[in-house]
Amino acid sequence: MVVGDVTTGTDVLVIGAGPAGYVAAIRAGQLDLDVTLVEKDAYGGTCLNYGCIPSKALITATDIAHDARNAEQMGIHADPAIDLSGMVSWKDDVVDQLTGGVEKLCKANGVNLMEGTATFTDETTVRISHDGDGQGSETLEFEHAIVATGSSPIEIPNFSYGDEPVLNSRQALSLDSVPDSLVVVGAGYIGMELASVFAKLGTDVTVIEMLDEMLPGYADDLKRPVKQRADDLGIEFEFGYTAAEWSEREDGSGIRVVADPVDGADVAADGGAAAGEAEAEDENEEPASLELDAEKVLVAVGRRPVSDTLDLDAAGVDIDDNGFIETDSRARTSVDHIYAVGDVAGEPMLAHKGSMEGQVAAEVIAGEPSAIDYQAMPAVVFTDPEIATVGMTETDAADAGFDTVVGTFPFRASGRALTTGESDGFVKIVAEEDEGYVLGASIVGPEASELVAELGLAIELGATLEDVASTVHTHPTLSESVMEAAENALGHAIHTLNR
Amino acid sequence: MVVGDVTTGTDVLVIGAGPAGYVAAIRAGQLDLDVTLVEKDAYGGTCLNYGCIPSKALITATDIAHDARNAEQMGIHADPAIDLSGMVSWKDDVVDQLTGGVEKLCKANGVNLMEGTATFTDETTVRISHDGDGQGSETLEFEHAIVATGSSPIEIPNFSYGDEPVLNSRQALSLDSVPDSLVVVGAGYIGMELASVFAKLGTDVTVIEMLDEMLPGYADDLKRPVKQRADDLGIEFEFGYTAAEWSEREDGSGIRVVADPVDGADVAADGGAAAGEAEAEDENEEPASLELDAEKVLVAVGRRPVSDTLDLDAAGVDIDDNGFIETDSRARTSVDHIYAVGDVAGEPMLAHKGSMEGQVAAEVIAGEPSAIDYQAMPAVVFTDPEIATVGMTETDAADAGFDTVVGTFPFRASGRALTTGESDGFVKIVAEEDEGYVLGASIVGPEASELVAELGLAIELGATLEDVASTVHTHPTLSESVMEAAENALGHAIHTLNR
Amino acid sequence: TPDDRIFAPPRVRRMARDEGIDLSQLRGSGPGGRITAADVQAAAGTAPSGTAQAAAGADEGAAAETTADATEGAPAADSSSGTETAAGSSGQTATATQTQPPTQVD
Ligand SMILES: Cc1cc2nc3c(=O)[nH]c(=O)nc-3n(C[C@H](O)[C@H](O)[C@H](O)COP(=O)(O)OP(=O)(O)OC[C@H]3O[C@@H](n4cnc5c(N)ncnc54)[C@H](O)[C@@H]3O)c2cc1C
Ligand SMILES: Cc1cc2nc3c(=O)[nH]c(=O)nc-3n(C[C@H](O)[C@H](O)[C@H](O)COP(=O)(O)OP(=O)(O)OC[C@H]3O[C@@H](n4cnc5c(N)ncnc54)[C@H](O)[C@@H]3O)c2cc1C
Repeated sequence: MVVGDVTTGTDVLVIGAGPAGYVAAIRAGQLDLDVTLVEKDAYGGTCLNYGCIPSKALITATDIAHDARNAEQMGIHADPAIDLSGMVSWKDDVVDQLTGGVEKLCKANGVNLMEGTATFTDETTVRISHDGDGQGSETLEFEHAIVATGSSPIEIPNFSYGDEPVLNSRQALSLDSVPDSLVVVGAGYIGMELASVFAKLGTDVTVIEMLDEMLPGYADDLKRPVKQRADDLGIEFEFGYTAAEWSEREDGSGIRVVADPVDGADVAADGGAAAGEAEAEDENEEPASLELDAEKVLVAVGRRPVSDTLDLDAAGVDIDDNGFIETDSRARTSVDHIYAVGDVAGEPMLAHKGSMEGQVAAEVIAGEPSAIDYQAMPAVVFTDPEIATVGMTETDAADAGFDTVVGTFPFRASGRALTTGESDGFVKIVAEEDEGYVLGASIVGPEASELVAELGLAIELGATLEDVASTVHTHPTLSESVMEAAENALGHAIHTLNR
Repeated sequence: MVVGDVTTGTDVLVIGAGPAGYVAAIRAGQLDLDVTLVEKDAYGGTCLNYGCIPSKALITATDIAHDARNAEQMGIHADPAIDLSGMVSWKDDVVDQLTGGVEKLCKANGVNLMEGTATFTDETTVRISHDGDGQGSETLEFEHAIVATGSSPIEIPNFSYGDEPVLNSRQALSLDSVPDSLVVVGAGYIGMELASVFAKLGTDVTVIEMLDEMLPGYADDLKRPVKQRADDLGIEFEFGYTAAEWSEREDGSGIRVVADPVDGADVAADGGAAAGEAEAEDENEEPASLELDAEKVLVAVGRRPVSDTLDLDAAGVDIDDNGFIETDSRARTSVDHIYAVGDVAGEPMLAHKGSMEGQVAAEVIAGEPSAIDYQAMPAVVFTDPEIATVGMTETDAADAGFDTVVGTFPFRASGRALTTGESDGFVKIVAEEDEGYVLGASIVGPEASELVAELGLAIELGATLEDVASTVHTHPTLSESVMEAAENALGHAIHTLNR
Repeated sequence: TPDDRIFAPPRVRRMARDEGIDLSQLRGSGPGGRITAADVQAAAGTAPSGTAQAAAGADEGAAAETTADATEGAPAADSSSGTETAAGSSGQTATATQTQPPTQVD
């Protein structure tokens, strides 16, 4: 039974104050809608509190130390000491500053803030519970709802985030001392970003990945400099294994993680025959499991939408097989006046995708002609070096029926890159052949995350290679590499030989 | 009399292998023209050998040490030692790599390289002298010439770069030990960039500037963070003074630089009256000269075109009152088949301006419809923090008859900026009011030099504020600040309050 | 070029949605066939009235000229992409302003 139930109403209810939800709420407020934002945990969501911002803070800070330590060839001799708890509390300050800012911005834009967990009771009301099951809950009626409940880290069998040596990304970003050794399960972008941070902090890092490569989905040429750098940092990789279980070591010195080969079960079930043909030597051996000793294990195998704790059924909102809420190009769900944005509304699960969708949902509710119609969604992996992509790959473009032309520029030919001591990687532009429309770009190298912005704009504007090549770029900058890649595609780069 | 004179011919003669000349030569080669590039000193010109590249190398390297030393709040404790001669030899390696690259690229594009000093003998021939006055010289006939002789540092009376304690920028970038103290004459961009480098190396730096402000020509709001940082670094400024003379100190401990107040002479000549009215206290005092003790003095008061050693008269090429060669929008001089590009052809004296002009000259000679028709010329000052500008300022736009709207975004509201520990500064966009065409932008802050590229492209393409604001920018990046500034101009920024 | 890919800036795409215009049915008049705001307005029959257009055109022309003049003394360009884009999309002033919902929030 519900105690102390109060019913109030709002034009626009936003559930979840991550980058999708708070942006939706602020935009709705700017459009003079009466808007209420409900958050159960912390303003800023995963991104500001446990994701994008904390990870980038630690990446940048460890790089400051790492770069100084490795600048002997520049005549710099340094042996920085890192106090991780100091670094983490600096990171927490940054987070507080930003989440405080979000709260202030919401209020300044007229957003009503509510703390609590929202669950749908029907298609026009939610219950907001303040602590657990209905205690102190209230009912809120809405004209429109925007679901922005985000995603949460997937757990794998036998690895519970409640157990002290088992970490999810959030926990890994708040350690107060540097582990001697760490097993990272999953070589996706979160796993790889954190593997680099800990390797730079001095941790012995081993990455286990089910597939036979890191950063699945990214092209080999983009990954090569990252893999090289990871190897240089001493990160070990075990591809084709899954983490099976862990146990405390008997001598109390840490844990032992057992990882099984991915095809192990199959091979065993098939009998030795198929495997035997390929690997005669192993014919009679069981495929071996790995045993890895470490202080901690970080599980970063992916994230899943938070769509199961909302009672979406009560509102009649459909989800797909992966639990993502189905939406159309105006961010609308199967129920016309309910919208979904951000991670809960599907891939790519990226903060800026969610913010864009949040703006669209708010604007559509306000009657504006907005839609999710981007040509180019950038994505960045903040590894060392960074990888950034936007728009189509060559393959995407060919699949879409384009004849393409490609231009590249290696950073080792960039004056600016050489002056920073960071010249691995390249810029690659894919364009349509006839008119030269820029269709996509990929960058691996210094400041890739920033350089990709110009190419995103180029794609959105329908700019051509000539437009990019004819725009004067400052010397000496890394952004000249973008211009040079465009010139290369046109067959007249200055600082590389053209094909 | 000329000994061993040989006459050969070339379709296109390029004089000077700086970023204007070598780019012109490479482009001409790509267009299948028969091209000869003459250089008297070093491939890459001022920019690669003594300017852009060396300065950015030292700026970046000292920043690596400086950032680590000042990262205590991030939990990083470091006391880097800098061996300047090591840093300079690393810088020299970078330069060698780039100049070697330029030489290779010229050859690969079919450019004939010649060493020597070119002087015009008439409007279709030059003499190339290999050592001094005609000894071993040869005559070269050309169909077209491109003059790209660049600029050289201005000397001021009593400060000769031949004297050991007096440095020009080139010499300052090749010191093998850190001076205890340095007087920098001139607070333009070169003076300010180098003042920061030396202050970070531990030198006591005093900057003397004739005017009453640093970086003349830049808006006050852009300069404020740079001035603040310079003050924090302990750089002293003496505005309104000119360097008059220097002498060795008697105790052999360095030099004494005497600087006169700029109005000094006038005030003395006028009698005390005018000055007396303004500053009653000083009525009976002579305006005081300054005496500054230092180890070295760096003179960075500007650069002048190298147009006086070419015998331009013999060819009939006109120069203006400041010595710049006059050119039209196709880079042509007063003599139809002679072109001038780069520093020698006028302001802004920037490498990328020269390269662009070089390309245009080569293309025009090849019969292409190229012209110097940029909408937006970016300029960067690599101070701490960096300043970058492109296109029009508000004032320029108003003068040109535009009604404007302005949007800004402060980096302290940028998540990415906070995670780098560098959040001073802002992005400012100026747009035309009705349609929102982006007209100009200025940035002071982290990576300003890279962020300006996107805005340059926006201006060239005639993009509107809405186009920039609707382009998805990666989170968390500094480039989001560009999008936010556009949104602010539209009145709906998310992460700042709108006006 | 595959038909389903539209080359038009975000502002133009939004305008088309507002007017209910299907961009894949338009032929662009911009560089390389890029669809401009003017193309959308022509298709929607919402091109500004004669007076408005003339006024806008005049303003724009003047503006474009001044732009070129103001850029570091570079003479007005014969084939400037920037100038062309600005001039090419000139006729849209009035409509764009009208169709733009008020976004100024104080
Ligand atoms: C380590 C890490 C690094 C990352 N780095 C990047 C990066 O660099 N760039 C990038 O683009 N993305 C990054 N991401 C992904 C990014 O964090 C997400 O894409 C983003 O946070 C999604 O935003 P959202 O608003 O959809 O959801 P979230 O940020 O997850 O926010 C959802 C909010 O809803 C609240 N909520 C959930 N259910 C309810 C309920 N029933 N009632 C009330 N409140 C509820 C939650 O408490 C949460 O605050 C990273 C993620 C991680 C974990
Ligand atoms: C310290 C410093 C920092 C700078 N930083 C930047 C920066 O960050 N960004 C930027 O854009 N600009 C910067 N500049 C300016 C930049 O260096 C110049 O704008 C650029 O070098 C001009 O290129 P140029 O080809 O016209 O001339 P130059 O680079 O000066 O090259 C001219 C060449 O011509 C040769 N030459 C001259 N006369 C003859 C002759 N008669 N015969 C044969 N050869 C001849 C010279 O030896 C020289 O190699 C900087 C300059 C300095 C000094």
